[in-house]
Amino acid sequence: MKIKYFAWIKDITNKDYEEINKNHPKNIEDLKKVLNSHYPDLKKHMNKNILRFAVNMEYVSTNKNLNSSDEIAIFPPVSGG
Amino acid sequence: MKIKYFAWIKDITNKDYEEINKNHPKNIEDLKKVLNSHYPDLKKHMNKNILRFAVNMEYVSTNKNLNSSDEIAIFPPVSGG
Amino acid sequence: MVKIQKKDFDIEKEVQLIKNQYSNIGAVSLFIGYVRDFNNNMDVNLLEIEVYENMAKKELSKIRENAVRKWNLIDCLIIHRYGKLKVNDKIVLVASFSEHRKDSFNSNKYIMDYLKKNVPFWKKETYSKGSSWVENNF
Amino acid sequence: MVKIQKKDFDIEKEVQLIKNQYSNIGAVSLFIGYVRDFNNNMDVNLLEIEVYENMAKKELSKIRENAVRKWNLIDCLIIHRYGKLKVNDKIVLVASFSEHRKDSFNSNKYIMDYLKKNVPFWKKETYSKGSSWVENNF
Repeated sequence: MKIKYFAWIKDITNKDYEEINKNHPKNIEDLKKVLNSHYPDLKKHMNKNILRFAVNMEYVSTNKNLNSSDEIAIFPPVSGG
Repeated sequence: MKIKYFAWIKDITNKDYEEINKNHPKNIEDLKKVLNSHYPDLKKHMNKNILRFAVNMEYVSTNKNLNSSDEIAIFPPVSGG
Repeated sequence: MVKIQKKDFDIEKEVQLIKNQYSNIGAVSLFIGYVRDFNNNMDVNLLEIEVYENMAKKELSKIRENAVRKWNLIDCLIIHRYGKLKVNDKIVLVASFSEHRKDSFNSNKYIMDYLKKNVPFWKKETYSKGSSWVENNF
Repeated sequence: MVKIQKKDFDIEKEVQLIKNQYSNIGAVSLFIGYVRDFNNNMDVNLLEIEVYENMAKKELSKIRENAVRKWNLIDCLIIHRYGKLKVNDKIVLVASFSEHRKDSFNSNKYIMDYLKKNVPFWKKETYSKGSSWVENNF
């Protein structure tokens, strides 16, 4: 499972992406817990519900189940255009 | 007084413009009568109320009084853009 | 600026001429009208545009100033061609320059709507057989 | 077509590339976004745009197809730049090609609104002192 970070999320995780290959989170809520525990500075943003999640480049807003081959992305509100 | 014709009005009057220097029409309604009498083919369009009048390059919709120095224009609905 | 001209124009150059003057422009909305090959189910070969030039300039300047004031535009450019045009030729450009996109969008639509109804230009289309003066549809 | 690129683009050339393919295009609406010198009351020196490229391409293609279907567009082009940009640089181009202007106008606005909310690009502004990630205002 590949997890990608963008914009100021990257400033918190200090990496663009990481791979979790064993005991990967089973769904989005699981993933949030794992991230909150690895990156305590992320927790306050996670709680404010402003972060966006994408699985295989599609937005997810429900607690979607995750597979080992998934590419997950976590990012702040977009600001293009 | 200068009277300008545009688009298919010109096809009816057979001229771009003309000058009326003596006994010029006193107002727009007068002018319409003069034109109807000079150009009988114009009458049916005049009666349908589709023509537009401008005096000194400003649209007029009321029976404005006319002066000898005025530039009057008569034209069909515009179709630019 | 308002330009009534026979010759073609380059969109990039016209926009840059104005954009270069203001670093606070964040949004530019453009409309470009072209001569289409078909109109009223007729195969168009040639389009002739007639203009009452002094009045067109006056009307376009008025609507430009109204739009600039109403949407607080940084600048606004209107170009309208006249004379003989071919299929695919540009006819008109309206460019609205503002800080944010909402103002450029809304002013652009407003100007085109007004232009189509009130600015004294007339189109005459020539087909394989005959020709006719165009009536604008809204 | 959807293009995500570092390099600048020429508006005239991009429009002509598509316009040349279709003689039934009568109306082209364009939106171009630029880097402004001031934002959030701060003097911007540099703008860095980050992109999640594959997802951005997917999202832009999706919105492009929706717009083409919804307004029966003849074609539609979206270009978005990323990387380091300076004040006055172009950021984004949306071009809607249709027979009549109503469709090009409405689709253009729709695409920009969606893009600003959903397509994964992020802006980071550098000022004379420090820098910050931008939040879009609507």
